[in-house]
Amino acid sequence: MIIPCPFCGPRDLSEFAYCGDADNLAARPDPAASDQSSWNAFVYDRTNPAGDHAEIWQHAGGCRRHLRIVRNTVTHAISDVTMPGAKA
Amino acid sequence: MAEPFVSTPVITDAAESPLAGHYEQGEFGNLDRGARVTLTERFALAICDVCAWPGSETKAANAIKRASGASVTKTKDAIAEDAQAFQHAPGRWSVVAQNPALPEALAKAVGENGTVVDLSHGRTVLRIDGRQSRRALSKLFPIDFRSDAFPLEKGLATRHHEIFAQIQRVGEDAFDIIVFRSYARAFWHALRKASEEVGYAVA
Amino acid sequence: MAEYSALSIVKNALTGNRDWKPAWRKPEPKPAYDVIIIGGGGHGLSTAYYLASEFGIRNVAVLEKGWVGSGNIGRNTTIVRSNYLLPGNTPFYEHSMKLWENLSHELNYNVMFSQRGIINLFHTPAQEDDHARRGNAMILQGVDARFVRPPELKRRVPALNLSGSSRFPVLGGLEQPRAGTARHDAVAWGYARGADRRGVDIIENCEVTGFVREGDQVTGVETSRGRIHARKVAAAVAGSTSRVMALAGINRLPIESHVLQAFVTESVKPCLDTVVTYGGGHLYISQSDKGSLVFGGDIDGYNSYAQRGNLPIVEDVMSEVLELFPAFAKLRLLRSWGGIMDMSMDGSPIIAKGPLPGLYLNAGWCYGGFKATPASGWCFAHTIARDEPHEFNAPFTLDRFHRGYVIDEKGQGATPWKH
Amino acid sequence: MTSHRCAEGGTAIDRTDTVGFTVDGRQYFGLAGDTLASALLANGVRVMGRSFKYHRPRGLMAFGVDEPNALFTVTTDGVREPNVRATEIEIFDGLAVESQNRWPSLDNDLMAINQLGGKALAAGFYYKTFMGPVIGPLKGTRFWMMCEHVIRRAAGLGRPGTAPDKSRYERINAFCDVLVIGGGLAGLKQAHEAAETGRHVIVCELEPRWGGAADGKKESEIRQIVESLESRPNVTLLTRTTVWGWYDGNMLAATERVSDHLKTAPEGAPRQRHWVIRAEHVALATGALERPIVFPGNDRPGVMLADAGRRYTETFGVLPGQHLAVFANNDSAYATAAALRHAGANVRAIVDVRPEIGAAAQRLADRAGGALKLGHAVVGTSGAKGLKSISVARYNHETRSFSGGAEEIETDCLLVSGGWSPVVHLASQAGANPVWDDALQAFLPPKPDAHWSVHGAAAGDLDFDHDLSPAPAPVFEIGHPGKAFVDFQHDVTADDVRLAHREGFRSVEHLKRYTTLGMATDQGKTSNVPGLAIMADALGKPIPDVGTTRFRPPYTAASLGSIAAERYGDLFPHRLTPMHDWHGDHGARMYAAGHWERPESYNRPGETVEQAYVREAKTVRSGAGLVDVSTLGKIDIQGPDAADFLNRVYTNGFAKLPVNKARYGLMLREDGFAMDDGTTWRLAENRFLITTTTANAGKVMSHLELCLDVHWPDMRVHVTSVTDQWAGAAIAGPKSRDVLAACVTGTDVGNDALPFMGIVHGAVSGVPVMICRLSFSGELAYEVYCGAHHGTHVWEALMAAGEPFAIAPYGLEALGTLRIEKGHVTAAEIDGRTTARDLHLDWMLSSKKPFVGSAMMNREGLTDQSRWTLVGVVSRSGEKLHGGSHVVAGDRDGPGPGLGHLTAMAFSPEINAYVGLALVEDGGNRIGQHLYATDPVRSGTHIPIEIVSQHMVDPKGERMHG
Ligand SMILES: Cc1cc2nc3c(=O)[nH]c(=O)nc-3n(C[C@H](O)[C@H](O)[C@H](O)COP(=O)(O)OP(=O)(O)OC[C@H]3O[C@@H](n4cnc5c(N)ncnc54)[C@H](O)[C@@H]3O)c2cc1C
Ligand SMILES: NC(=O)c1ccc[n+]([C@@H]2O[C@H](COP(=O)([O-])OP(=O)(O)OC[C@H]3O[C@@H](n4cnc5c(N)ncnc54)[C@H](O)[C@@H]3O)[C@@H](O)[C@H]2O)c1
Ligand SMILES: Cc1cc2nc3c(=O)[nH]c(=O)nc-3n(C[C@H](O)[C@H](O)[C@H](O)COP(=O)(O)O)c2cc1C
Ligand SMILES: [Zn+2]
Repeated sequence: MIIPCPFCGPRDLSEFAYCGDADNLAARPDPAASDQSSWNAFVYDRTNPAGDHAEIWQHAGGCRRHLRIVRNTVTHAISDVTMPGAKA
Repeated sequence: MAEPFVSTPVITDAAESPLAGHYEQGEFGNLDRGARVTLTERFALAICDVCAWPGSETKAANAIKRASGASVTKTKDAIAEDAQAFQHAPGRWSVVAQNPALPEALAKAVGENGTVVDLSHGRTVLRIDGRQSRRALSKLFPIDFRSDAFPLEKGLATRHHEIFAQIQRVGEDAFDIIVFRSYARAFWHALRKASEEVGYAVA
Repeated sequence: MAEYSALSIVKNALTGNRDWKPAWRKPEPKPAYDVIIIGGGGHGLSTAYYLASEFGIRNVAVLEKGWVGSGNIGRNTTIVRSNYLLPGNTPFYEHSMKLWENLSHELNYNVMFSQRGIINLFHTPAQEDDHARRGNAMILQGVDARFVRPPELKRRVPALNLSGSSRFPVLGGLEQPRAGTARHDAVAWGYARGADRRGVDIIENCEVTGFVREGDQVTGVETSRGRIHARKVAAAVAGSTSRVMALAGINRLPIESHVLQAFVTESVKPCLDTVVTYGGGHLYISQSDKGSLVFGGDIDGYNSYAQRGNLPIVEDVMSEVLELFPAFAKLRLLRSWGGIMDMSMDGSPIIAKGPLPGLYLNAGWCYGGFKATPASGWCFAHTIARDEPHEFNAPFTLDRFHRGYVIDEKGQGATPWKH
Repeated sequence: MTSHRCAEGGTAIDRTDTVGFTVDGRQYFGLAGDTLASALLANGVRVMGRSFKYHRPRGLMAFGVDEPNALFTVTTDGVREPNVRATEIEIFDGLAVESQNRWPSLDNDLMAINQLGGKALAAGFYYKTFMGPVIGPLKGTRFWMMCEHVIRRAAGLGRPGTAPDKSRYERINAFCDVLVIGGGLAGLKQAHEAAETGRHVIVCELEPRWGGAADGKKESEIRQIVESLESRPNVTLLTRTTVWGWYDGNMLAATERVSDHLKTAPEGAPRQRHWVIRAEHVALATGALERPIVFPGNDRPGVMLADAGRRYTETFGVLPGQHLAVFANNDSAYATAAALRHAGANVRAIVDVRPEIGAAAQRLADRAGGALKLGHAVVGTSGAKGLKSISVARYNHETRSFSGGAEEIETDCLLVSGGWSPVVHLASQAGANPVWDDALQAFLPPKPDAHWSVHGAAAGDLDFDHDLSPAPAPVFEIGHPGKAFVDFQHDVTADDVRLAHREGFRSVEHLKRYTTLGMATDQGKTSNVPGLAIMADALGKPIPDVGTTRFRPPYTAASLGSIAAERYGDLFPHRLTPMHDWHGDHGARMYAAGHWERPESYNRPGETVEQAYVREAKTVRSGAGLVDVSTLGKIDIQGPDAADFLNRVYTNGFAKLPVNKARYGLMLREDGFAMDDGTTWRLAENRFLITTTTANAGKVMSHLELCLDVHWPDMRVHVTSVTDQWAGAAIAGPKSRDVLAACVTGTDVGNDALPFMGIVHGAVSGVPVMICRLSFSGELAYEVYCGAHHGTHVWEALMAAGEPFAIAPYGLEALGTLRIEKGHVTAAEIDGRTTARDLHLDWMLSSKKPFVGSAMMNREGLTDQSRWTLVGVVSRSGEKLHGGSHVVAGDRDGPGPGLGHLTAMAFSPEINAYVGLALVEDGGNRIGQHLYATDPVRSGTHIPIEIVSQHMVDPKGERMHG
């Protein structure tokens, strides 16, 4: 697999570390206010779709930034890559 | 005075290269067509990581230019006579210079626009030069070394054997490879082995 | 249907093998069953078998979307062991081991369970302690375990690199002598035949596409071959768990699907008589009766339903094989493939009633469910028949994650790709 | 033995250069350029292998990678490489090969007795037997395992060795605009076209030569294209390079056989090179493979694929036989017949199942001479170890009926052509199914997209010369009584396929697994299509409804060595601390800790490890010791939000930590379990240095980066790994302050200037250092950090300053002893399953702020009273404790259930006993209990222990605060 890092350009899979479901990570509950069930869901429950899946990968052997990648879990085709937190 | 941890200049008398005892000069490998690459350790340089706050990237690039002489911009890497700089992550540059005062100069120049970390002791710079340098490097890194993809002055971050490394193209056929100090000796052996096919000189 | 035996083989050979019958029937689905099992993999088939043989429930259908054994049961590295660390796991896997030991007889099908032992190598004093800890846990729970030291390793695994020149020199290994390998396809076929002989309908090319519900209660399934009703519906679809449960409106589960690759070399004469695992990385290797080295390593490490992997893992795994066996460098990789693992959040399985009334779930096997096949089916059948778990599968609940009773052999937390 | 070499011809051979080689020790001669196959053929050798199951004698069937029979073991420098196809071994002087799967010799193989098993050994018989008795000594798995022992020895092909392979392998990465796979005419033309546009092209051809299957007349055209390609800087040409895997994103794997064909490899060159190629576009020009027809007796040596016969003649000047017959269902074999006649062979007959043929074929038949038997089929063969004659009968392929008697035709070589199968393997590896073409009776590649294209024969473009038609008659099997083989290597017969059908194994995938059809070293290159055609026939379904089995990498088997490349052997990814050489020079035994190498203990002559660490630990408790802590993970954290950030990731508070002070911190995972611990040093208002355990450095760094990138992108914090920047030496012991006082300049190190957890900056021997007073050992202790290049300099200065105080270096073992005595935790206790409370670190859980893990750490499973918590243990018998022992209540005979386990142990010089740390069920309430530490799996010890507080030495911390 080759992942097009928005900063580094297309790079080998071997440079990247998987960090899990992006939509789930984005839904980290408010630590102070939140109820237990949303925390439970955040930590343990996944949608795990067959098809397009938004996920976070760290370009650990590159710019070390975390990327939000939309990748098809059936074909492995990548349709979108963005860099969360990157200011335009 | 600069913050104490900003700078620990390399004091040559007290310093020891990680390749000490493993840096044998001469020519090696398949010398049928001579030594077609030259390997060098560039020891005791000042090496810094500069990281701009979002929105201050241009200012940080200018600061690097002022402090080191390497005229980087927000998008372009640079090599100057005795300094070189490249962006290896968004808003994040590696700056390498002969000048031991580089960390402090950078800290001053960058100011509130970002942060500076001195890595002079933490990194080892190895240079490979020669017509066959791309071939040797291709054995070590999954990186496209063709000129369109990797023009002169460009630098990038990658890894070798799961261990972080940076590469900058510093000449037509020359590349600087920056590796962790702790990994330098193992990498040096790998680099030499990769160069045997084309014959190499250790300068 | 005829018993299999040496005699029946000779008799049939004399008639040109013309009288053999299908190993299992190819029935049309009936409109309704007492129990429908979704998934004709090892666990689905063994569940059906034990429902019929142990719990007297014979009006059962196994629905398989492709052909029997097309899933992970047909693509694993065939290692059977019960060398677990944590108390929640050991009784279950040991129960499985006991069922394995008599399985060929029980099924009248040679599943070729070969108790050639598994040796988990260790390479540092800290790892040695970890292995001792696991071995001691096994012995205290009545499971066989012993330490093997380099002189014995040299004798038993002559190709192993014991020179001390490797990155992580071998200090020794923890052996479970009763562990071993089994012929994976035969396990699926044997259970299929066994279940079929007890009246279970095994229906291939029948994909479940939806659930029939009355309120919350699940009362049947929609399939590519029409609607089928059932009093109870049990899912044992391994890597497809999330997809199938989503059809029942369960959209989030403590499971991710990941691809695991496996590899075989060309056949060669015997050169590895036991199963060996590497402690300096992640590798398990044995030699099939046919002569191929069969091995695997880590999962590829990202969600996937593709049944095929990527190159970096191939390279990693080969380098680990050679780290242990530098003599195998000239052996050749014949084939590589992938399977979809249902990786759970703690690396341990789920065999439970629910999550809806009338629905039962068997999942979360990660890359270790082949060895569990007998006990998984047995416990799942128990849970379906009695509507409560057996004590062996009592820890494998679905709510253990939220409650914090995780069974985390690797101590990795909720990062399924690291289990 | 007569030579079968023609008087002239042979594009690959050098007739002036004779090469000697041995097979099973017997000397043969061939010509430079020969393959083992062509050389043996020229020597008149017919039996070149034995089949897997029945050990039937087998001859050469194919020309290239599709060869199923002629497999040999090549031995180089004592290292064996089994199962190499004779068609791929290029001979050189001194080559030594061995035949396989036979005993005592290839010609006389006693194992051929298996054939007597006949129908009893049909597909899958072993599932039905060998189960053994249900009771008695052979119950369970015993009987099977006895049988298995014998079966395993009979199975397998070549014998591997145990000597480590010393060959060199390497990996190389490549990038190109167009990768052309296959250097036949189609591939070469494609490469040329792409190269003309200036694109960077790589061409891979698995054979040693360019040109593929093109016949001799195309020689000059091929040479011209190759020369033109060679002259271009934008083209890379690779022969002996097999592209075997096509992975996501047009990433391809190939193996270049760099020096297999040479007597000795050039300096610096590997045996094989693993290419990883990323291509913008892949042009597939892999050609087509001819397939055989299944008929009784089809496996007799001398039965060969027709085009192989032509290629042996044209390429190597070797005739596959003197008196040939051809058996075909299509036109292509007619050209072969004519070509062989031209080369001097006598063509006895052309047998074709088709009742009539076109004019072009007819012309070639006339040229070939011999009887043209249209509407006929070969129904049998004879000859002991090589073909002597064939039986031919009149055959109607539409009704599949035979008529008339069989006619015997004497022939020593039958060339068979059952049509062509385009090589669709690579294109289908990603899972796209090939598409059946009724006219060509073949599977064609799936539909290409912008990233790849397919050309020439691989695309079904079988534009044979002479206006021949590419369409064969749909005949795969001649259904006449007799053993007719489908998969030659695995001895799968047409009857086996039908048996599988009868027993319900009807899916092609079931067929494959039940009969092992297509699972041999050739992966069914010649057998898959005939096999599935026979199954389709049994099912009464068209072939496309039956489909093919799945194609998988590698296309042809690739050596494990090449794929691992340089990543095993002597190139370890070691990480070494700055003082590494010093440790080695001073007797340290090194310990592999992940990538790092660390000193375990500094053994003096005659000392055991235990004696060394006990001495070292005593030195620390009584005087001063020095330990290398450079491997600790170190992370620089800067920015206006740094303190707030640390507050969020650590369980305890950092906002109020004064500058030049350090604090011990604990991190949890999101699920509430403990993740890592370390100290955090505040260097400036907005700047911290945190340390992590060696093992978790990368994990913590990534965790912090994830938090900043994904969870809190607005925080102004930068994190940078500085692990390598700083050499760290921890000096510990009551004399440690005196040692520092003796060598540190520029700062006071007294209790007031440098209190517990204080930080100062100074110099040692002219080199700047930063010193933090903290203690892992429980003694008065300091960590001295300096620039890594100065590490040895400072270390030596500290040792020199310590000499009057009898300072000694200490290693991990002593460090472990000290921390155990003190009850400090490490990765053995923070093992991913423990909570802060389990480790008595709940005092660090701030209740004033949320932090990572705070929302999850109070769930019932994490606070359950029965959880295992940290305690100390002391051996009551004086016996040595063992890490990994379990804690039990009962004696040896009735230990009872495990109550926990020892995470660490050491001999404590302070307590003068073996002590340990343990995680024990409800540990807090067991202090003072007398239990046992049992280690049945290893030492067999069962040692009485007392459970004590984990703080075994100086529980109040007076020493380190002193
Ligand atoms: C490469 C690899 C190596 C492994 N190695 C080992 C090992 O050495 N030891 C070990 O113990 N375990 C191992 N495992 C794990 C083990 O194979 C699995 O855990 C186990 O087989 C899973 O259970 P199963 O057999 O029921 O799954 P499967 O065989 O996958 O069965 C699930 C079935 O459900 C069917 N299905 C899915 N969706 C539907 C639907 N909608 N309708 C109808 N049917 C459906 C699928 O087609 C499939 O046949 C390995 C797995 C892999 C992939
Ligand atoms: N009987 C005949 O006369 C006959 C038979 C077949 C083809 N042909 C002729 O050959 C021409 C076909 O040319 P073509 O170029 O399509 O096919 P080709 O068979 O000539 O060339 C394909 C080449 O690809 C190579 N190859 C296959 N897989 C490979 C891999 N994975 N990696 C590297 N190399 C690989 C093969 O070794 C072969 O050399 C047609 O014009 C046809 O007329 C003639
Ligand atoms: C234990 C085991 C041994 C195998 N041995 C062989 C073998 O000798 N030859 C072969 O071609 N494939 C072998 N395979 C691989 C199968 O051909 C097949 O690739 C695998 O079962 C996955 O199926 P798939 O490739 O059709 O998806 C083996 C598989 C397993 C699980
Ligand atoms: Zn990047």
